[in-house]
Amino acid sequence: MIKSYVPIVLFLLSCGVILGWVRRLSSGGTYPLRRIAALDAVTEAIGRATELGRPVFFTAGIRDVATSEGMQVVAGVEMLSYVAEKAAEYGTRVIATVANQNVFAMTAEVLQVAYKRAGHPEVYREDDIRFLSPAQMAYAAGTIAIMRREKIGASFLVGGFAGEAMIMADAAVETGAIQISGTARMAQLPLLVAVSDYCLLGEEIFATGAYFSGSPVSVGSLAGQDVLKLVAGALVLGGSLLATMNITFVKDLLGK
Amino acid sequence: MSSSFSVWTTALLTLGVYSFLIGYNPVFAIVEHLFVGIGAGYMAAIGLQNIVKQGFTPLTNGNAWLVVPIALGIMIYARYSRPVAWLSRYPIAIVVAVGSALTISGTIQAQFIAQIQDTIVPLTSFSNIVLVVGTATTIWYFYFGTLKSKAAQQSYEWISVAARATMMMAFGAGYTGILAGNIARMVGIIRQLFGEWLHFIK
Amino acid sequence: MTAQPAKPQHWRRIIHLLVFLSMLIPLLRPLGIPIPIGETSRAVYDYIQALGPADVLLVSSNFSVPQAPECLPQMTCVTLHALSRGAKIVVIASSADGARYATTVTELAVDEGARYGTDIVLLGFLPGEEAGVSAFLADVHRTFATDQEGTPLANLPLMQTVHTGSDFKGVSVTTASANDMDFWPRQLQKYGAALIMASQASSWPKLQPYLRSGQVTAGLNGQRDAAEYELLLHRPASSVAAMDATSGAYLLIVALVVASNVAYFVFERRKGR
Amino acid sequence: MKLTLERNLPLVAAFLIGVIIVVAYFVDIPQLTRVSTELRNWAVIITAFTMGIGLVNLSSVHVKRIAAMNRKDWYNSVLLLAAMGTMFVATYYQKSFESLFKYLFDNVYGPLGTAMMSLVMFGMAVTCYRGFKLKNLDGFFIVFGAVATMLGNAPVGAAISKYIPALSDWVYKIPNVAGQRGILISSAVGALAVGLRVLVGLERRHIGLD
Repeated sequence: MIKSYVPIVLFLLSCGVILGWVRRLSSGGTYPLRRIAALDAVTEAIGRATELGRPVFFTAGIRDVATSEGMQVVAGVEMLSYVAEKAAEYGTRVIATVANQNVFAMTAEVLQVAYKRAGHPEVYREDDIRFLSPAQMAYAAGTIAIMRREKIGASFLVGGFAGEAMIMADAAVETGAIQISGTARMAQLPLLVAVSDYCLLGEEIFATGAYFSGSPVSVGSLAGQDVLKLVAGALVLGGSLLATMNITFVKDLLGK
Repeated sequence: MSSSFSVWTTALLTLGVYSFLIGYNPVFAIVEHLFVGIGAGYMAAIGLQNIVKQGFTPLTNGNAWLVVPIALGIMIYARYSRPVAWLSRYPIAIVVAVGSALTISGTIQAQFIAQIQDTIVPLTSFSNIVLVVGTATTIWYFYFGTLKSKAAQQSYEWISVAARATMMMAFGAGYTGILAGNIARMVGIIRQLFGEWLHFIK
Repeated sequence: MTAQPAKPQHWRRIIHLLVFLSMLIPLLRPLGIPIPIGETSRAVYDYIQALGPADVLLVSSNFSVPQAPECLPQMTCVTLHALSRGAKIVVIASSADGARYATTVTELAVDEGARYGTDIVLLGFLPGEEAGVSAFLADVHRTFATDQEGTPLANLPLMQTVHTGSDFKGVSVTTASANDMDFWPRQLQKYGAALIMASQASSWPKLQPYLRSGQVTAGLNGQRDAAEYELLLHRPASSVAAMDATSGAYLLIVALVVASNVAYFVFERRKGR
Repeated sequence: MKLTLERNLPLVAAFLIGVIIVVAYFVDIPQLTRVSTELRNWAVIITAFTMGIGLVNLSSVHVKRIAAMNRKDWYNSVLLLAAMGTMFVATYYQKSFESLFKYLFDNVYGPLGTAMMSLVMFGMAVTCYRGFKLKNLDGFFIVFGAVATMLGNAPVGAAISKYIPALSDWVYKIPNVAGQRGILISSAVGALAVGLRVLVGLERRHIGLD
């Protein structure tokens, strides 16, 4: 009935570590975070767009939420909510394009919450979230056109992208916008790193909530993630050291 | 030069897209609106086919459970009427829940355990050392907490140098891979334009 | 901060033009740079070469229009090569677009003399990605009642020997989807069939871990390996013809990197100091 | 805590569905697997319905533009809506409009996609000139990785030196794999955490709750 115990045990332990840290911070613990340049640049980018009197652009990519890469899009939409909050404080408009219909529904909800929190619920306009279509390149074509037509001042591409990311990022850069991007999709990271002013690498996109809200839930979860990464790195290094001495215990255990 | 209507359509639309390289212009605007329209229409039709094929047809064949997702699907439209707008929370919550369940169950095995296991190799060659150290430092690079002791901070500095070097080489290699695909596509387009359309390439 | 208010960037136009020319010129006037055969395409070739008349190869396609220049020749080469060794072929597709190309390849094979129904069968589109493949490998006849054209599997001689994943000697997946690279090894594990993966070049780095671990027996990397395979089969086609243009484009890109650094170290840094 | 239809129950429903899928992944009970497959199928059906609200948004933006009667580019909005309708009908009733669908797919939709996608090539070339500078260690390593593999990938590399393909192969197999794995493993942790937070209802902005 149970195929293998190792993944289950590891899965439950991981969940336990994360939820344990969330609990710990919720009951008053602290966990100071190091700085991430790309996240520090967010406020700066919104500020610059405001100075230029141009809108801020955001898109969370083409992936659907109901897939195993969906959490990248969720992370992207979460970041959008903080960007929108900040932009509303500055009185700057946010334009978002959306490729996937589920993401569209989410984005609409998230933006309403964000503007309410910023104290400007009246800023929300459904026309500023543009659904284009899940057809990849049609989404890209529509997006680059909107970037140019609206003369955007800052561009955020954070979420789950496919081949269209480069076209959009390059168009934004040529428009003169500051480009902040991020994804955990390995196939797109090389392009985004090369073309953007700032790029959130892999896991960093899942950390935005903790940096912007500082809520115990998101910071606690980040602390739990840190523990798991320390363990993962130690397993790789320690397992290999043991393997060098012909002890393959760790490798065998993981293969079970 | 070709006399086929289809070849001309393809060629002109391709040139229309390329006009963006000069700058945003009315021709590109036309092509862009056409494309967004076609794309949305295509995807809408596929979506409707899905509703019929996976929803209504099996439902009429006796799978009564499908009433639930169909009802949930209709509930999404509650957002247009304020008093019942909360109904649309159900379908979104469920779709996102399916995504998160797929993520958390799939990643631990495929992305976590399998990848760690594959990286455990005896440190008997330069390549293996680079592989192991590169992987471990890259994982540790994403440590988000602050470090208290001076020694820990210094070792993090070194870890981050090794990690960034590894990642950047990976990005360089990845860049090439993406480039290769684009060269192949571009060759295809040039063949289309200068071969099929203008007959310059035999 | 690099961002500035938009102003015409003419150097961009020059680079665009150079990109176009670097590929157009070699296509108009081929240079004929020799194409050495690499280890990767050789490994796939050797695997297919070892197949015999008793073996059935499952060929799956999952790519779309943009990847066709790379993937279609890969799939064509593997299929025709296997048929030439006498092996039998079952063709499926994991996407609607993939099914269009599966049809193309099957028709080509039949044109080249393969007998439909005995040498090759086209089952068509298999929806459901991983779940679909998992169900298919568990019971072929339950997932497909008929082939793509609607002929019942019972009327196709080849399908009488194929019931589960264990009946395939090997599986060749030509894909543009990174997900395929994750789930095919996983699903195929218990059936013991060898896995050949042909991919677009941008997915090649992603395939490396699976090649290293042996879960994927061999793989083809984009147009480059398709060209090498075409040469190995002595039937040079579109991929071989594209190789000079490829070299031209790479040389241009490398030249741009060099030029950019020369410009940076000679002008910008001096200005900055 | 009071269970309300508006606020808590969506989260409870989501949690239960999520747990079923997770358990079915780890534990092999045929009935549960069937339920899990069914639930995933639900997501597909709901997603298909959601398409409608996307289309409402797209259409309303363009209908408003046409209705405003003061825009120079109103004809583009007409074009968009007409193209959407035509493609919808041609795709949905493919059997009746076979040649129209084939024309639109093969000569409009396909080539537009390919042409758009090839813009990546131009962007990449520009980026190589603009961004691949040896300003710092990052720059050095990304340029090294890129140039080594580019020359290794094209026949011209082997023509320059026989060591280039070997170097390129090494970059692909060692540092590339190491970097990818490091990012993959750490982002698996991140995705796990976000997924978990969503599932247990700690993250709920996406359904409009704060």
